[in-house]
Amino acid sequence: METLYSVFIDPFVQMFELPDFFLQVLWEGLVSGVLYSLIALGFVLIFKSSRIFNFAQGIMVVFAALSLVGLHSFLVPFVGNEFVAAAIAMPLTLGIMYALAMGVERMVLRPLVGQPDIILFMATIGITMFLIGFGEFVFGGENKVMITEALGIPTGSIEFEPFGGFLLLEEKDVFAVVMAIVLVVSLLVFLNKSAMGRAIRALGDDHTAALSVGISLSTIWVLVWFIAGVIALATGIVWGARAGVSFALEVIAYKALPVLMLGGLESVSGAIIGGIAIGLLEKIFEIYWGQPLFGGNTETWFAFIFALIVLLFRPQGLFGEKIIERV
Amino acid sequence: MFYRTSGQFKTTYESDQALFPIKQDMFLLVVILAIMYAIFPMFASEFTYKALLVPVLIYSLASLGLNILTGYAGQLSLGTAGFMGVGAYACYKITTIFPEMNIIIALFLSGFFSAAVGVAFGLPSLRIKGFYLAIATLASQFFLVWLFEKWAWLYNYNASGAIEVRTMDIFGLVVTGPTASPMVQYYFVLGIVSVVTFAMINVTRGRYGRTWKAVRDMDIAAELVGINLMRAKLSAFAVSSYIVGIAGALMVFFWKGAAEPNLFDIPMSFQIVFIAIIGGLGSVMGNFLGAILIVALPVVLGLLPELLGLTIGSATMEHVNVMVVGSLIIMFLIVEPHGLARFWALIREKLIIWPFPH
Amino acid sequence: MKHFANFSKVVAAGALAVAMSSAAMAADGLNFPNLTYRTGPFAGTGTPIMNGQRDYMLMLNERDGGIGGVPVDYIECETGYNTNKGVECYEKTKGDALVTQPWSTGITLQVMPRTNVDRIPILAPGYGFSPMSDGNTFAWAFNPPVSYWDGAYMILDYIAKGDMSSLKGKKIVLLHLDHPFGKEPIPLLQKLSEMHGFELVPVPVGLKEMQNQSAQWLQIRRERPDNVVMWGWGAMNAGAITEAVKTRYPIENFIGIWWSGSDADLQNVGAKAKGYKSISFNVPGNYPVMDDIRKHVVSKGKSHVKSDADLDTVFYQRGIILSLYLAEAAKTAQEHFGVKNINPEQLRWGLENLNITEARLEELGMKGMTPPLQMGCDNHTGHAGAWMLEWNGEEFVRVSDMLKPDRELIKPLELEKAAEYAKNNAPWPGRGDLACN
Amino acid sequence: MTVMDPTLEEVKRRAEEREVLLDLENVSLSFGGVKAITNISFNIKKGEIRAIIGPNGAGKTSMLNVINGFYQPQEGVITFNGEKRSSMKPHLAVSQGIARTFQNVALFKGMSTLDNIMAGRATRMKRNMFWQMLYWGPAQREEIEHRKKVEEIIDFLEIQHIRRTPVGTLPYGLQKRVELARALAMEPELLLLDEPMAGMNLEEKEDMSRFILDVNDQLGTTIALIEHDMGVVMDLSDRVVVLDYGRKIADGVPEEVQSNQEVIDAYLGLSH
Repeated sequence: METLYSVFIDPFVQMFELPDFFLQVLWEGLVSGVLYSLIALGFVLIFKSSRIFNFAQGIMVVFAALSLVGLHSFLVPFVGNEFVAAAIAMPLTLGIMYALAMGVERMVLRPLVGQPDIILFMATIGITMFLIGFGEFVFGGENKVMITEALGIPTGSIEFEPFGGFLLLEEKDVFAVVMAIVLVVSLLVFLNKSAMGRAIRALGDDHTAALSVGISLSTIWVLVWFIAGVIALATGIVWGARAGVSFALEVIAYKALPVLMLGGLESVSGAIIGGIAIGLLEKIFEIYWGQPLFGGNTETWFAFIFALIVLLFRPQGLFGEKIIERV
Repeated sequence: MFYRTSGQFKTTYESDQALFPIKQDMFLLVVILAIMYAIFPMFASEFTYKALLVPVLIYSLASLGLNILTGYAGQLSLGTAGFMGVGAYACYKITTIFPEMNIIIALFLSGFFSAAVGVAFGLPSLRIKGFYLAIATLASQFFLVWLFEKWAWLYNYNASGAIEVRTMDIFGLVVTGPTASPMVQYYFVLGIVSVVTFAMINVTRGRYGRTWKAVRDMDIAAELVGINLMRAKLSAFAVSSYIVGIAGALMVFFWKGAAEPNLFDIPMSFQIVFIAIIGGLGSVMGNFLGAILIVALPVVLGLLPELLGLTIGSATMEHVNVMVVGSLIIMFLIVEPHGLARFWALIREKLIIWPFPH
Repeated sequence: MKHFANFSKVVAAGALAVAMSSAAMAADGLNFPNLTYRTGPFAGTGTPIMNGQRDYMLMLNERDGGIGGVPVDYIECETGYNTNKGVECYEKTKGDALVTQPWSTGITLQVMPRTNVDRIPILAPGYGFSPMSDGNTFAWAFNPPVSYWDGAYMILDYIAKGDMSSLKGKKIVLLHLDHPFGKEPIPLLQKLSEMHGFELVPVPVGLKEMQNQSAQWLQIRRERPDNVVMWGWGAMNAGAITEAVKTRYPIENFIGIWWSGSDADLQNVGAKAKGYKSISFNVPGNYPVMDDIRKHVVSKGKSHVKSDADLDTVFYQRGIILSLYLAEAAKTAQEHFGVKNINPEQLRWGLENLNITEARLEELGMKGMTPPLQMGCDNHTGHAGAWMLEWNGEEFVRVSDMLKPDRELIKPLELEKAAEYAKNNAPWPGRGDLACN
Repeated sequence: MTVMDPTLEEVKRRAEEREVLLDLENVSLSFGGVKAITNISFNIKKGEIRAIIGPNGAGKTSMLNVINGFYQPQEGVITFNGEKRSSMKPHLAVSQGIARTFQNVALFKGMSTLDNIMAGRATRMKRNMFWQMLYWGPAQREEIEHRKKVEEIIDFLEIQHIRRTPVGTLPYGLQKRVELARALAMEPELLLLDEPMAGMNLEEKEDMSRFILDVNDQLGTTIALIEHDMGVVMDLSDRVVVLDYGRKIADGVPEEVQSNQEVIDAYLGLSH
């Protein structure tokens, strides 16, 4: 009886009694959800264009952030100004991400073209390991501070007092959400309006159709991996601003996986909505059920189990179309 | 020349279906077994046992388990380490609840627990396919590690939250715990790995093997030739998890001596996937080749600078090691996506016709 | 042919390994391996300590020609805080090692049973597990100068301002890493909470959640505890402090164990974390010994530190203290046994009979840097005491007199858990044939 | 094909005499509102060769999928061997004696010819995991017993030389033959062939026709086949059912169907 109460009634009572707290929970969930969406978006873009399940997306986030911070700290003594250094480090980091995209295309994708999915997937884990080793080799393994201020990201906080309590929004979280929206919108515009974007989208459906547009496959791959790199950098900046930059960040990449299950591997809108849904739900579950009933830390698996259950009822994911099997 | 098959005629189906229809294969196996059982123990030091031989054997076994599922039945799983954990914790609980039980029996019993958990997490495979299934297996990975941490009964409410292996013996011979001789542990592990490998070679070339491969190659067609997909997939999950569970129990009881929950976390799962793929999916022998490469190579790489008299910081060495292993994986995938086992098959074919190409 | 290349590689590898381990590295000094982690998620907190440890040993070599005239052979083996790698490192380095320094509670737990058989002392200063203090059970293990249970007691003692009964009715959150290390203080804290009537709320932080603790801090916000005590490590510390600032938790009520007090963790938030406290068995400062290190190691470019400011940090200087214990134990053993090249068993004796007096500290140029320490047969920890440090926005400063653990209270619990460990790992050798003198 | 062509009446009478093996009554199948099969009834009698023909998209393959339980019809009654069946699973259909081949070869590409055919006997092998692990005693005996049956089929279809070849590397014609072998290994009462001669040259077609007749003749297997080559259909089959747009438009012996105006309009007339 008591268990039933604490499972079915108490959580809702709490939500009602402390509405400001509930709002805070929602906000925290939304912010993590937005970041999951961004990582998932990187996965989706690459999967759509090259059928590769890019496991390295998470490590690209760390690598991009590390490069930015590492370059910045290297440049500061030379230029003598934090902001100037950041202004130089930023394009340089983008350059590194472009070089990475080129390298991946040349050394991994091209030789492996036409191989089974699982081989390509494994290759991206190889890339992951290489980037971990390389990143730590060049930049060192210790936790670094994101150059939040030098990049001009606001660091204050906005406070509300709804329902007599308080709700605190950190400006950098607000920045994260806004930046994510801008990124997603510009990406959608790019995919829908530019010739190159249409080629990428077409590639998802039909390789030959895409080639007939007159753009070579390798150009598209480099571009897509570069876009994924840019998304990784953006994710790295906002996540790094929250918790510092180190290889411990890589674990957030795992969170994008259930998002992909839920939203589908090829759906941009699925990645966004799935990410936000998982961010919100896992936070709510952890606070109102996980901590009181399961001893906490349910966020490590909740998203996976949730996605699994959804998939059992809708094997095609939330946004996929029902597949009719033929023989 | 050495591998000439002419003159070896088969007159019965028994001999045609024998394990090694070609005599030279049999001979090679005898040589390998002799090295494993007799030559290595003559030279190996404690470090060689603990850092190379025993780990390679245990990882090979785990990879064999995964290969049943992924290589034979075509279901990609990224949650192997979690099932190894189930085996290890089950063995730990069995040996504490029944302290008198022979460790071999406990070991083989604990496999049933991991098999049961494997089947439970294998159920989604009936509806979910491909990468979606791979991600779904990660659910078991994360959930199980969380459970090992939270469910204090599993680790007997130890303050440390870890499981520790006490000293156990078989007819007076100490096989686990700190006082067990590494050589005894090596022989024990080798014995179990040999038995399981032998059994799996048989299973994979028999009825179950064909059923699994049929499901892997084309599941719809398999269903239409009368194969019950549910039974085929779940039996693959069960057999696979059983072996993986035994590997996990061996790892904790005969190698590490203690384990904390995050031992069974994702990195180990990936390591085992690597072994299976580099070794060759759908091959029994490949697991051993893969384990030699993935488990032993980093250890040897770590030793290199000292041997060459270089002074490289251990951290730098570790970074370089990770980079090298990552690059090697990519390289191997490019050179031979079907794994080391395929290399061997190609060489064997060449040898059979050598020195006359026709 | 590629296959043969591979095969020969494997054979070569095996041969190498065999050769490697049988022809044990010829010892040209005191072989002190250290299982370090300069990589991975915990590297941030590991690196400065390992730098300190290393530099002190290098300084001894440069300045004094080693310990008692024998140079120190200081070896690092990288574990990445990974238990697997740690055990591998132990096996790799134990050949003619005098000691093993596993540097993680997980590795310690796995290695400990073996050290009994291999007869190598295990030195886990400031970590390991608290019952290790009972030298009659854990003859080969040492965790000076204070154990986690000591630490938990001293933190509560500081919160209660010396009067534990004042904790009645309070609510204290233990924010801990969900890992053997983080769970260590729970038995003692539970006992204290029953005794003194405060409510203990453990809030675990999973290894994967270290950098994203918003759920944990939401829980803390809901619980409204009087104090938050943190058992954190690696990236978890910075994450927690950031979140504490963010959720407006009164930072002065937030206290960390000694591993949750790295300058690097606090610099991230800077002035906003002013008031955060961390207990510590060393106080950072400008001691004479630091000058020697600057002169003999840093200025010669032999140190791994990136800037001179790193030398002033709590963790770097703590590394020095940790190496001090080992060096002094070696010296004690050399003097007692009258041999220069001691063996592991003799070093064990040296650790058990280690006595670093106030006078000795002054002689070493470390007066006030760390409490004097004396160990014994039934006291492998020393229980020396610690101070409370506070972050003033730029650096850690001492804000308390020396705190001492209540041994009367803690010791029975240690003995109980030690006996339990021995029982679970039966047959446990205990002190065995090692005399106590 | 027979030496002397029997008269139409004779053929009809012979067909009448036969027992009904499979009976479909008012079967309808749709996918999310799109009708694939509408209200079709026909039967297959024991020992006959029954052809299902019709233009592309007429619902022929869907028909076979319904017969072997791969699709569940929304309406209608199916009776097999006198038993009405409710819900059906493909693997159950096999154990009841229905086997089939596929329009696009559906072999297990990574396995050898022998293993592919042995897989066809999967449902008949019973030895449990324990014996399988030993591969000795009962398991070995079982394996050899089935191997003998499979070798008979291999001899029958003349594919001895590719026994050990992975089927993925075989030419198309041989793959089709291996697929037939696999279906025969199931020792079916009713064999469904989905375009067994698609993409074959004349010689291969003749071979395949001979095999089909031999199977029907020597093994007494009832056969239902879909085929586009009208010459083959008319030569081989005892009775023909014609589908168009998911509906049945004709049913009878080849001569009848050939002269049916609706069929000529829908199918032959449109010269597909």
